[in-house]
Amino acid sequence: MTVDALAAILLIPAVSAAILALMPDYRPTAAINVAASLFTFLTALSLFVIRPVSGPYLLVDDLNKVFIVLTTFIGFTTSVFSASYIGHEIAVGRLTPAFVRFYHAMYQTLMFALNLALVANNIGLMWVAVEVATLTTVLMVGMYRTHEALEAAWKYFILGSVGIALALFGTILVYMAARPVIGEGLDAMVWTVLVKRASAFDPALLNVAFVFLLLGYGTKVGLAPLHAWLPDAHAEGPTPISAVLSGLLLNVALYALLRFKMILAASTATIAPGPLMVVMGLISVIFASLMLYRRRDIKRMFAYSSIEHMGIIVFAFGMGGPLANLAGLLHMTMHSLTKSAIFFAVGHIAQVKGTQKIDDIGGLTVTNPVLGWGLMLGVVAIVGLPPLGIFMSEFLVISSTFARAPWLAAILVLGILIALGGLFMRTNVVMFGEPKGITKPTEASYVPMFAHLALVCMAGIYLPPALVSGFTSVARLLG
Amino acid sequence: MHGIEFDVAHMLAGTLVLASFMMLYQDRLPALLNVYALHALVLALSVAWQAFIQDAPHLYVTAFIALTFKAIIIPVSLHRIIVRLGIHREIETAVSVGLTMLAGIGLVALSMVVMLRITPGADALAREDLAFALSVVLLGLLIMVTRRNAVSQVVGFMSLENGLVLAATGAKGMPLVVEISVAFSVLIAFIVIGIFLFRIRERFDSVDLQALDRFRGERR
Amino acid sequence: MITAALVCVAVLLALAPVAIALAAQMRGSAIIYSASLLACLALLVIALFALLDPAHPILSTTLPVGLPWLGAHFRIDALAAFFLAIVNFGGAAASLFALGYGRHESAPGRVLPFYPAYLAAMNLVVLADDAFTFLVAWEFMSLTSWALVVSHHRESENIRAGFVYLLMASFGTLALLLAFGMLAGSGGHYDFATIRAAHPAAVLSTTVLLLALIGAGSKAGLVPLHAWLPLAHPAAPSHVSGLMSGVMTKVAIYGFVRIVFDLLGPPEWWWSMVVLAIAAPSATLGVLYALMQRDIKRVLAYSTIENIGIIFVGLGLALAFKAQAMDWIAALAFTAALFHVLNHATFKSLLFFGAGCVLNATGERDMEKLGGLIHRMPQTAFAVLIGCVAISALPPFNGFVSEWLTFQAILLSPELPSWGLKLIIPAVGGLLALAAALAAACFVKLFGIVFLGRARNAVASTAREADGFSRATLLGLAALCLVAGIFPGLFIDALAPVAKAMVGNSMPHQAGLQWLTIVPIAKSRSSYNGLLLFAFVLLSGSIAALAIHRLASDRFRRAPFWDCGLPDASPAIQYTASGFSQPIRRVFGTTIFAAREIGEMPPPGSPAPARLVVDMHDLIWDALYAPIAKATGFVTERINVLQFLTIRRYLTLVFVTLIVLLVVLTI
Amino acid sequence: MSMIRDLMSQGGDMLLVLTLAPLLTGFVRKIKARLLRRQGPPLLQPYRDLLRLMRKDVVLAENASWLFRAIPYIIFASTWVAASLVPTFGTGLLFSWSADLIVITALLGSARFFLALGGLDVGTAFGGIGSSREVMIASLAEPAMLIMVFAVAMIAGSTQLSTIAEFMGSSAVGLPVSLGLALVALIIVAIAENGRIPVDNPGTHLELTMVHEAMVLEYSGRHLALIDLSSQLKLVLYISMIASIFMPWGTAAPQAAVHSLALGAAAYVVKLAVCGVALAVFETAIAKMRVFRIPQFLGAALMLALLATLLRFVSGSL
Repeated sequence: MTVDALAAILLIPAVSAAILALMPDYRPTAAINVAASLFTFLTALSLFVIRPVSGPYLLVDDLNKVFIVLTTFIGFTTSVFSASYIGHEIAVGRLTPAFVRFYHAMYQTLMFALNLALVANNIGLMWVAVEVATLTTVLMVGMYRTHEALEAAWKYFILGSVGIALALFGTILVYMAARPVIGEGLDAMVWTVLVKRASAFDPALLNVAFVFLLLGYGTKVGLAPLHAWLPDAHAEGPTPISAVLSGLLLNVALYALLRFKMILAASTATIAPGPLMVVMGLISVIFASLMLYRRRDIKRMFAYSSIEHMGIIVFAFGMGGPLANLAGLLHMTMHSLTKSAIFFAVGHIAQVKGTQKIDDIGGLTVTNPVLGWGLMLGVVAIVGLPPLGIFMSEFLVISSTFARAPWLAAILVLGILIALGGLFMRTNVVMFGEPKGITKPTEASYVPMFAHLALVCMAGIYLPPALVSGFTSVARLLG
Repeated sequence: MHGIEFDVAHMLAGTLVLASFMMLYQDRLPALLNVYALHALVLALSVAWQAFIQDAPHLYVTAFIALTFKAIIIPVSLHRIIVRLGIHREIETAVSVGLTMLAGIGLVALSMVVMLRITPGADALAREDLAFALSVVLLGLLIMVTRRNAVSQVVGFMSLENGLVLAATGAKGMPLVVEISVAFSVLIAFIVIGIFLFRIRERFDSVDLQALDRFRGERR
Repeated sequence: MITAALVCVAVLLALAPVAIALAAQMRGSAIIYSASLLACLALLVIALFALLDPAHPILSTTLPVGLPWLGAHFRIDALAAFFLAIVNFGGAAASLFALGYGRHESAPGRVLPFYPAYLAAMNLVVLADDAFTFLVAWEFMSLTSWALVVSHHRESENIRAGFVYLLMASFGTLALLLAFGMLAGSGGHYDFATIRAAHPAAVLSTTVLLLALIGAGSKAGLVPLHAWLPLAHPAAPSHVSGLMSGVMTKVAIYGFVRIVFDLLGPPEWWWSMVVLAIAAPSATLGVLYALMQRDIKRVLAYSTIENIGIIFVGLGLALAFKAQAMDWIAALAFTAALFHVLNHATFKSLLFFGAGCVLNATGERDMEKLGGLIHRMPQTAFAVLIGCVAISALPPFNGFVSEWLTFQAILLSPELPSWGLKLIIPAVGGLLALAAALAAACFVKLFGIVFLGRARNAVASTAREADGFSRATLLGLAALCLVAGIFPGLFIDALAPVAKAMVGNSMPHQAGLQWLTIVPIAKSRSSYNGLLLFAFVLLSGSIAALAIHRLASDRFRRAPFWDCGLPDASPAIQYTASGFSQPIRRVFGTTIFAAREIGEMPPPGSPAPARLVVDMHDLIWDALYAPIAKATGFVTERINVLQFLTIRRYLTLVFVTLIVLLVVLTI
Repeated sequence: MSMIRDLMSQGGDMLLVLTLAPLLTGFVRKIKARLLRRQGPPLLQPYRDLLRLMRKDVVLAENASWLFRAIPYIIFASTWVAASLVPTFGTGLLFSWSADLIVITALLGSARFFLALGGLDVGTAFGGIGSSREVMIASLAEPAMLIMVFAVAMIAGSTQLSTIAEFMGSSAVGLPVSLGLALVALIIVAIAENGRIPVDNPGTHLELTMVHEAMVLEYSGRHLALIDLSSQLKLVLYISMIASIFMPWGTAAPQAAVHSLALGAAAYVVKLAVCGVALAVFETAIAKMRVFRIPQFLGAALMLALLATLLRFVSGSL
């Protein structure tokens, strides 16, 4: 029974992907997509009740339990959103039925890959999963077939592939480090085993390995200066994919990084992870925040804000310590909820106003109050204003690091402030003033967006103890 | 274990690095492709040799894939593509070759230092293999960076990936090697198809910003 | 009882969603404002109980929200009670005023939901007893007020004001966050009790002091962090402006007092020098800025900066004396500061509400288009007049008493041993005196130009008196100005427990003294009796009036005004606001605002009018804020290139990063 | 018993200043005229003027507001109260503790506040000129006055005027430098506040540099009488302030016997006369300033007072 829950999380998307791919008719695909995502989510929920035993290939522990549920949940809400979104796209003829079928199949494949990456206990398997996820997202980003879309997809593809290659090299190195201790064969790639024995590994080799892993998976995470693919991929692809990219893919890549960091943390002699992550995190925060000011495309702007937040999270994990790690985990959760909500809103806006250009959108709170204030709330959340969740995590990061490393914390604060300025400067144009341009009616469903925002709002005020206890135990492991 | 198998493995790996250098040196596409075929061939040999000395039969599969897919199918199809795209006669105005070679040497030195300094524990064969693999990877990246042409960038990437396979096979008893090499072949196939479908030549990679802006979601 | 307080706050919070629903209805604003009025009154009663009952236990409670392992701590001690009273007094006044004023709101949907939330946030700041809750409430306060500032979003300058405001507010909050991070250490013990118990090291506590000064000061509007204030306060609807100026700045002061006097432990002697060196110039500069303005609400906003300066002078003196363990003088200075907090809350709300009435009646904020309103709206004029007298620190009103107490504290400061203070405090006294005199000039100008003289345009001549609620609020506040002025003893005694808790001693008990005189230290030294003074003035004035009307004549007749025999009917001959302050601008402006007057004379014989152009610079803005904006623009432009590189260049970035990391690792 | 006497002395004091005020003005005018070799108006002319004005009708501008009519009484009342709080012939008056030096300054401040408003009420050009210049002068004179008060208060250890006077009378004073500086500052402030030459010229009209007269231009009849009376009171106030601080000789102590009170009164009259003569001489000797020289004049006072205070701060003895 227990294994079934775990298997189901992988099987449901895989099977439904196959079904969707083979479907003759495109109309029911959206519904099937939603249903499949819902079932995956429900099975994932069952993990809270009964924990399956983890084998050499799959595992469930405190760390990924939460992320599985989060991923499947956002997968579900996004599928709901994408149903209405894609419906509109067909209506205006931007997508042909064939593409719609293909899109939904890809969507489920992506879900499968993400879940696999999360539950994989074998670092090789994890790598494969991330690669598959990359490929599917590449295909989806390029789906509109416009020059911009193709260019974005191609850039994403090349940079992603290089990243994958580097990550694989890192994985091999980890295996090399583990082999003398654990011996040849499968065990030397099983994460649980690795963590147990990590203290005996050759620290120097692990350091080099981590450099490659940081660069490899960091490319997926979108850390500057490896970020180049991220803004365009977000801006040019279908909005549900932007939501999934920011909300899930970045998280999964970061999750992979965390797994390896835990190995390094377990072995005392290693130095690499902390400083490296802190530096890259700070660079990303400052860089991304500064990039916000000149953005003209609303989706690209929020893509940069994702880079900034990934920077904050990586900084938190780099600083380490129970509080900072907890904050990092919290921030991952909050960010993926908020950012996907924001992309939902942006998707609707782009459909209502028929453009993504910030300067062509204006007075949204007048023309579409619900949508406008929804996005406003999302922006307020993402810049880290209370009483929403991200404020809590940022509070924890900053306050827990300032006493230890004042200057680093100060730089982080500066970055957060710059980002706030940039985001508000641009969103003011969208939200307020005289309405601009045309306003098409839309039959969008605001449920997913407000569901996410409600969760974020609640988390800012009250965190369920279960979540916290899980996170704190993980935070301790993260060192 | 300084025996014949070590020397052969060493020799093959060294040849791979040498092939990478040759690729670095080539500035005409057809020649580049030929050298890449050679590169893949050497890889296949070394993988096979590893399979032999580690008596790990599944590695023969990897070797076979490398031989057929990389040494034959890919180069041939790429030849077709460049002929169709009409860029087979182009001389690439890359960064000057001399400079690139110097950089390459530097990279090899770096990888040697990195690997040999940090892996005193691992057995000699693995160390050598890793060192060579790393230099092949870095050289592959260097090729990608110094070439303007999408096709030659792809070639660079494939050589990089050869380096990875070398490392993977060198790592004694590493599981999933076959799967990984398969996965990579799929990846490369995608890339090649991508080039073929979207007629991607240097247009996305032109330094001419006018041309670039046409394909940019966001104007300056 | 604290539960009751929290319930009231919860009610306020709950009103926000209700307001979203009600905003469309006609009676929506009435319902919301009356509900928030009731909640504020209830909280006010609770606060007064907690403050006035001498044998009152310190209430505290913890709710299972916020940080899971910490919970949200709430506590009402004397300090919190006092500021709770201030907040809800102001809140109640604003709500009452808004019952009338809010009816004229053009976009109620953008004001109603945020108004109760804003009140709730300010209450929570005061109630909070752990760093997290405090900061959440603090920033939530900024957020809601921001929403209110941009409520009239069609004027682009309001949006700009809101942007600057939110940026500065978050800057302040982050500074406070760092301060608390420093206090709590990396252990995550954020509750105030633990922080209070742990005494930080000297260098550390100095950092905290500076951060607190930056954080609270930027919210309160200390120069040079004041830039947002004159933009944001006027932009909001007038009852909110009153709250922001009269109450929110006080909440900021609460934050400063809580951190520096309560959490930080014993002060160093030179901290006070930092505070005084910022506070005194703020007072003088603030009122000088105010004198140069033409916009009523902007004048009031700048004068807020002045009063905040005065309050911080009091706090600085209190710090100095506390550091030297002269706690009885410290109590005097501290009480003066808190008393001024109350007074400023009173008359600044009054004046902003008055400005709101004028705005409603005429739709005009520019003084130079107003005039003669005393005929059209006599009661408003009367109330505003009292506000002006009070804020100009003239007896027998409340503003004078607090400044008088501050002066008394200054006069005692030769007792301080440290030479730096000996040198700086006389200058502070001088600046304070200057500020007081300039404030009088400023408010003569405000009242004289807006309410006296002749109407300068049509709307001003057809204005109508404000509605009943507004007038009731204005007159009530005016009455309070007088009461606090003539019975200061009662208020000082009410402040005693606060001073006792913060500086370890309190001013001598005043209520018992004959004729309700107040005696800060000793009767031989100084004493003041507002009641008697008021009675005297009233008496002699009426005696004179009576005598003259009886014995001499009480006849009068109306005639055109004389004006030295050159009467010109056009209202254009009257002095304008800028003309009125021109002499003072000549005296101070040339240095402080780099003000220049350029007279443009037409060539002889041409009928063109001569023009006088005055150009002034806000030097602080030019020196501090403009460069930052410029730098940001420059850097973003430069860095923006990275969005437009080619794939090869991006690969190069990755490649270089890899090489660098490997090299770093090997060496 | 003593209560009644205190009340009497307080009331007597109030009446005394009220009655002496016009006389002093007349006296100064007379002296000035004599110095100019003119006959000059009789000593009692100011009384006659006041009575005449009282009897005349008030001519109000059409758009004069209720405030305009209330202002003269406010000004008169606050000035009178302020004047009666300054010890004249005896210290320790009944209500002297109800207000100290700072309060007296502030009372005069409120009088000025309303006077300036009065200048603005009708909305004429001259009124505007007057009040705008008045507030400019005040914005410098008031701080100077206050800082002077600081200096004196620190010497005497009190801001209570009667206490200061007693202290000055005692031998404990010595001869501090800062006291001298304070005196000069006070004199400058007094000149400015009373609108005497060189700051303002009470004698003239229709002069573009006038300040006080420009403000009261629209006033007539009893209103004007009250304003004139209060400015005369102000002169008495300042002179008696200077007297009580800097020449406290002969002032009767609190609870003093009747004869010493009489002595004090005599001494007081003498002091007034001396100061009046000095003022007259000074005014005839000096020329009127341009308006924008006044800030420098008052700035000097401000600096002197500040210097005095600083000296007190730095060393208790100087």
